[in-house]
Amino acid sequence: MFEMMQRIRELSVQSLVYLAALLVSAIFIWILSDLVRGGIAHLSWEFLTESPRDAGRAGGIASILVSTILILLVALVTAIPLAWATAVLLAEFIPITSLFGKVVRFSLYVLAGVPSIVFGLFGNAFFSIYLGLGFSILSGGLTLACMLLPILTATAEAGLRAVPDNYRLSSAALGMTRTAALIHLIVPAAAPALVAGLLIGIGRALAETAALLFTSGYVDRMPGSLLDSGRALALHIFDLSMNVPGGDAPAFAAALILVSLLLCINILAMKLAYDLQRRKMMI
Amino acid sequence: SQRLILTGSSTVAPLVGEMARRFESQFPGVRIDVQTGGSSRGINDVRKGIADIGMVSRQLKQNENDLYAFTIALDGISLIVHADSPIVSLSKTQIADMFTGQITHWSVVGGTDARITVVNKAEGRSTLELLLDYLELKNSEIKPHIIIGDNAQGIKTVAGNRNAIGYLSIGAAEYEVKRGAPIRLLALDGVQASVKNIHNGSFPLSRPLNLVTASEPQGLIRQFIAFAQSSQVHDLIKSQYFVPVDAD
Amino acid sequence: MQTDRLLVGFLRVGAMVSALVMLLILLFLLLESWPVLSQLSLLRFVVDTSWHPLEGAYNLMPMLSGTLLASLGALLLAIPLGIASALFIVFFAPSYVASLYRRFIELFAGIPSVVFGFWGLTTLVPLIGEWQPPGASLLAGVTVLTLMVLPMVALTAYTALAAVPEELFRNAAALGLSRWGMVRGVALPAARTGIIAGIILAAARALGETMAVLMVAGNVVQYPESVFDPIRTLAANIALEMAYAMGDHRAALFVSGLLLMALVMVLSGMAGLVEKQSHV
Amino acid sequence: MNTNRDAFTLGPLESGPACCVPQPIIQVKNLSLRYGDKIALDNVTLDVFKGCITALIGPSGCGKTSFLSAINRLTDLIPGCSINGRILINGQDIHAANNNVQALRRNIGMVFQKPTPFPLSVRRNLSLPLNEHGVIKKSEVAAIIEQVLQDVGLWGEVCDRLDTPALSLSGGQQQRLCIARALALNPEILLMDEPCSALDPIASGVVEDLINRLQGRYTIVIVTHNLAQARRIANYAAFFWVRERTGQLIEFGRCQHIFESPNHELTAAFVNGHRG
Amino acid sequence: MNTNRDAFTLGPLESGPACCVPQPIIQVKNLSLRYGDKIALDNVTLDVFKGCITALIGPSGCGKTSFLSAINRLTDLIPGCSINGRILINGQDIHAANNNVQALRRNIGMVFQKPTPFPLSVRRNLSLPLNEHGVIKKSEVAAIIEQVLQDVGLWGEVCDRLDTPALSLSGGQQQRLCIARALALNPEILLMDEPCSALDPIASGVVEDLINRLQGRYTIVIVTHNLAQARRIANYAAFFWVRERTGQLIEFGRCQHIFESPNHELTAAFVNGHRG
Ligand SMILES: Nc1ncnc2c1ncn2[C@@H]1O[C@H](COP(=O)(O)OP(=O)(O)OP(=O)(O)O)[C@@H](O)[C@H]1O
Ligand SMILES: Nc1ncnc2c1ncn2[C@@H]1O[C@H](COP(=O)(O)OP(=O)(O)OP(=O)(O)O)[C@@H](O)[C@H]1O
Ligand SMILES: [Mg+2]
Ligand SMILES: [Mg+2]
Repeated sequence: MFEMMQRIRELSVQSLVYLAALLVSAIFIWILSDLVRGGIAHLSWEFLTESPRDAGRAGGIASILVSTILILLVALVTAIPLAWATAVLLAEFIPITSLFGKVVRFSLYVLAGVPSIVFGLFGNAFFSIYLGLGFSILSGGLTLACMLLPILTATAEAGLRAVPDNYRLSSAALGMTRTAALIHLIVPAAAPALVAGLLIGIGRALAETAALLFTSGYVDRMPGSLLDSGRALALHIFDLSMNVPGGDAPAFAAALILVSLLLCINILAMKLAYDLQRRKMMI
Repeated sequence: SQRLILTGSSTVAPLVGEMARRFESQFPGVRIDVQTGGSSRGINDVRKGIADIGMVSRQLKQNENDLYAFTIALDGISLIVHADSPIVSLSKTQIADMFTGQITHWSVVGGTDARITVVNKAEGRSTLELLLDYLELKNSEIKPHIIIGDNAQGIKTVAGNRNAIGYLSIGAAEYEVKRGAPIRLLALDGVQASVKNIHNGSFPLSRPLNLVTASEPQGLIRQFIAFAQSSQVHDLIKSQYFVPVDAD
Repeated sequence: MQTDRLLVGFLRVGAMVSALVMLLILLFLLLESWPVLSQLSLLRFVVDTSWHPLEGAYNLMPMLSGTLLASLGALLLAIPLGIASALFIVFFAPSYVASLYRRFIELFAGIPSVVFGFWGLTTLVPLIGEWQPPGASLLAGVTVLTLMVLPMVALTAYTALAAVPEELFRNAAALGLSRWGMVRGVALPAARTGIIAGIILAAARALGETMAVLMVAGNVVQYPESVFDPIRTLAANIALEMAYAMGDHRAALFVSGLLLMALVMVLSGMAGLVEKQSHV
Repeated sequence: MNTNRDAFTLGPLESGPACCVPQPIIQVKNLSLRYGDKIALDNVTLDVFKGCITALIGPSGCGKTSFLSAINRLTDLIPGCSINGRILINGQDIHAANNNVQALRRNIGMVFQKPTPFPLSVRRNLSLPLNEHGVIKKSEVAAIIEQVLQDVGLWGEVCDRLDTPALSLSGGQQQRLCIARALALNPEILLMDEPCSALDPIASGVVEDLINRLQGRYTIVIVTHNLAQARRIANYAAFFWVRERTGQLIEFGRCQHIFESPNHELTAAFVNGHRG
Repeated sequence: MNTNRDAFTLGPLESGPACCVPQPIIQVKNLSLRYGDKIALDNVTLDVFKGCITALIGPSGCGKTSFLSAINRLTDLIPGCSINGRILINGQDIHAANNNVQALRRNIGMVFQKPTPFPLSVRRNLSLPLNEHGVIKKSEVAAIIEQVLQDVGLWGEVCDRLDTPALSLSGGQQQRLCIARALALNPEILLMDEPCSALDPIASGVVEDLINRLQGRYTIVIVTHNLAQARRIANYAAFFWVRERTGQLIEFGRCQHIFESPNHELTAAFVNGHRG
């Protein structure tokens, strides 16, 4: 009797879980297939190499891709040194209990939760208007940099902390300075984690729309300098679908490209994580 | 190299963007940035000197006559419904009643017995201001069911909903109808919403598309405005379903 | 020693700048919203007739309720589905299906909100509209938000479950516990903190999500009477009106930004409490 | 399997039979165990006698833990782990098709090196497995909990804080709680994998005493690195060794025999501390 | 500290002095060590004699590792760890203000329980610390590398694959590499924390032989759980015990004395396997 009930319980739980997984997969496959169906016809080599014409209905997304990459570069070049310096300090040099560490960690923790639209507000007020950068790739990139800070710091700190303590102890026991240990042992050992975090950050930046709405602007032309306005890919999709009659097909195609880009990044990150695991197994 | 910055109406921006592209190809070394953000932003930016030229999709108001306006094209606002709707024409009062929630069902105006879905635009848009002017209403009196930001969203919303009524630029609407979108432009007080009727001035809900400047235009600014008003760009205006102004 | 000290000095400066960003954001939000905050009493944001900033009405409450309702709805759907997904990966699926499914979820965690919004706009809204017009509604918003936070809930729950020490499972198995007994009795309690932290993260994401909701939720400022009524969220409000806003209108939008921040900070505080509790 | 609980509470623990009977309860026949390609145990044949304490000794990596896990089929959980040979418990093949793994494991308690109470309250730690095995009545559960906590000598220490988290107990208490958790299911056999080695000397002594007291009532198979401990508590000892990365059973016999006059020179070297 | 490298290569390792001199090189005076509030070691006073092997024995958690770490100030790295008392090396206080930690640690090699080669090539494992201490000339580095690998008996095994990752070596080879790495800096003192316990029996034997051969040339302090091993290799033994969660030094003396006629009954119980 009891065993019977237990079997029934096991079975029903199992079917519920399978059902949920099936449902989730089905919906996501539905979305993906919609994207592919809507966009595949519009995809071509020209779509990648031409700049948009007729508000994006015709032409391609070359200038959009260039702007996107420029925004990304600005963001990374600004965020990486700050984030990794912070992470190294937090993970290697100050005890968990230090007040300074707590303050930095807390402020990054809050920063991580700030909605992207609020970053957009801030970027507009601070970079575009207060610093006078206007609607430009520079303001957009700097706004994104603020957004990436907590992600990059957190992943890097976790990566550094995951480096086995015995590297630190044995290098110290050999009379090496901490700087030397950091440069020769710890950072190389954490490198896959750092890069994986970087890829996550890039993925996040590529997907971002709301923060760029009021900072990097809408201009869909090939940017001539960092002070030009440039439209990011995600924003292009938004604009095509919301503001351009007849923009659906290119929007689908652009979405398809964006998703494929993110997929590549995802696969790369996964491969890194895999290598990391293998390396761990060897230790 | 020289640079011009234009900001303002999202209705005008795509058109001016195309004009700018052609202008640049004729004058190498000139760079023209076109930003959208709405008519009021165009006015604001020009006043603050952030932009050289503002794009405004309506007549200048009383308190704005410190600015210089140059009409480059005409546009009308049409009310639109789904193509399956039996309605072809509405009067000004019927529209006002629908938008204020006094008429809630299509049956009242001769349609099916279904609830009306009123599609309105977000605060600050010039199409909204124009419609409010025409209906003599305040935005707070309108009881919308959906609020949208820009034109295409309005078309999508109405095309996807048999019982919706919305409004948008006639140019955009006609373009979509040609492309096969299931929407219909409603006649207003019996006057058909069409480019022709805007052209001849009989359609009540029409507006000029203006470029505005803070001072008498000089140099490159003047060159560009002249270019935008010249017949060299009529094909662009027509391809966007706006109405060139040179007729008279 | 010398190099060590130099490096630490360098790093400290970096960390200081990182920490200052948060302050800077708060400062500028306050600065920009100051015109309205200093002129109007805070009460105006609660008791005004509605949100018509051009007519001097600044009530944020309908949008606050819209934000909360949409997020709550999304969480209600995403939590069971997300946790079930995580359980599927860790306990129920054969290993290759599990890793496939996990990659799948990871891929979806990275998909931009615009794409979800776009899909919602072209597929979901018309679908709901067929059934209960107008289609753009709280329901559409909740659905799109669910899709967005579900991968997050699933992945954090997965991480928490995977971090449960193997020994606990071996112990449970050695006691002859059934699979569900193991999951409910051991795995879920052991992973509780991680799962809750993930849910809080997801909540913050849902509250702040802008573009997807903007595209599908209808954006009417009102208290919805049913799930088929349209709503406007605080974040969507900013994105919708910011471009056209000037003067007090703009300042009022920054006030909604502040309100959003406050919500997120409350959530962070809650997450902190959860963390503390776990250290018993 | 003895599911009759009355048979269990036959008086205070101390009154159990004093020693063990030389009647096999676990019969391991030609057991080989591999992890993927790696052979962890090669052709082990061994009888474990009812009510006795059998100690498994040998250097690290010789397959002692693997041997224990094979007995209660915990190896099923390890991907890539495969088993050849037969294991009979009370004459019944544990891999027989009609054998219920859950019931098998209920009958074989297991205690691990690291104390691993579940992250639940003390009480819930004990009631969870009971509930899972169909003992649901509140009063019955409470009675069993008190009984087993008494048996492991923990009742006096925790009876007033049954609802505090089990993780707040000290290491030795946690380990005894784990033993109690295994005892609560009223098993015949107890497998212990270095139950004292993660504990400080005093806690370790307490647990050792407890194991001594359990002798006779349960059949105990214990892995220990501490030869002195094996000598102190076990009736039988099995010596494993690793040759060419493969674990093998070198010698099995009465404890005294293994420690004082082993047949095999490797055993002699090991128990005298010359090797390993 | 002896930084003159010539003094180091005074011929093959086997020809070193046969035994140790009873002259203290490390003097530990009233050392107490705490982690936050927890006192891990209480008032330990002990002299380590030059060239001798001193074994630290005692149950788990009695503070043996902590004691070792205090000697080369590795405890500095542990947040919350504080030290009272004095430690003199060659008569000089290691905490003296003018004492350079890096130089101190160069003079005191340390080998850990788990082999901890860096994830670099075999060669780089040895050259990195050398470079860091200013030995940069290629030929000099190469000579030292060959020398120390010879000393630990690894040269024959790895001379043709110096550029393969050190992690691809076997556990015993890794441990010997770690010892070589410590020796490369030409220290006076070697601290070893259970250097054999993570190795299989055969590798363990090889490392033990190596330690034996190092005797006389270096002063060695070794922690081991293996009493037989301590007996085999050590000249002196220090017995630690844990009382009320605090580690204490119970007895220190010549190895034979500690194992055969200890003064303290706890020591007797421990070395005879009755406790711990
Ligand atoms: N899950 C596994 N996958 C692969 N190999 C394993 C696994 N578990 C154990 N092994 C290997 O099998 C051999 C026997 O392991 P086992 O844990 O049974 O040894 P042990 O005698 O218990 O050692 P110890 O005294 O260190 O606990 C070892 O060489 C080990 O590396
Ligand atoms: N970093 C630390 N923080 C807090 N307590 C610690 C720390 N390291 C060790 N301890 C505690 O100090 C005591 C002594 O630890 P230590 O590692 O020195 O013992 P040990 O004799 O080396 O034990 P084992 O034989 O298990 O290695 C132990 O109770 C341990 O829990
Ligand atoms: Mg084991
Ligand atoms: Mg230790």
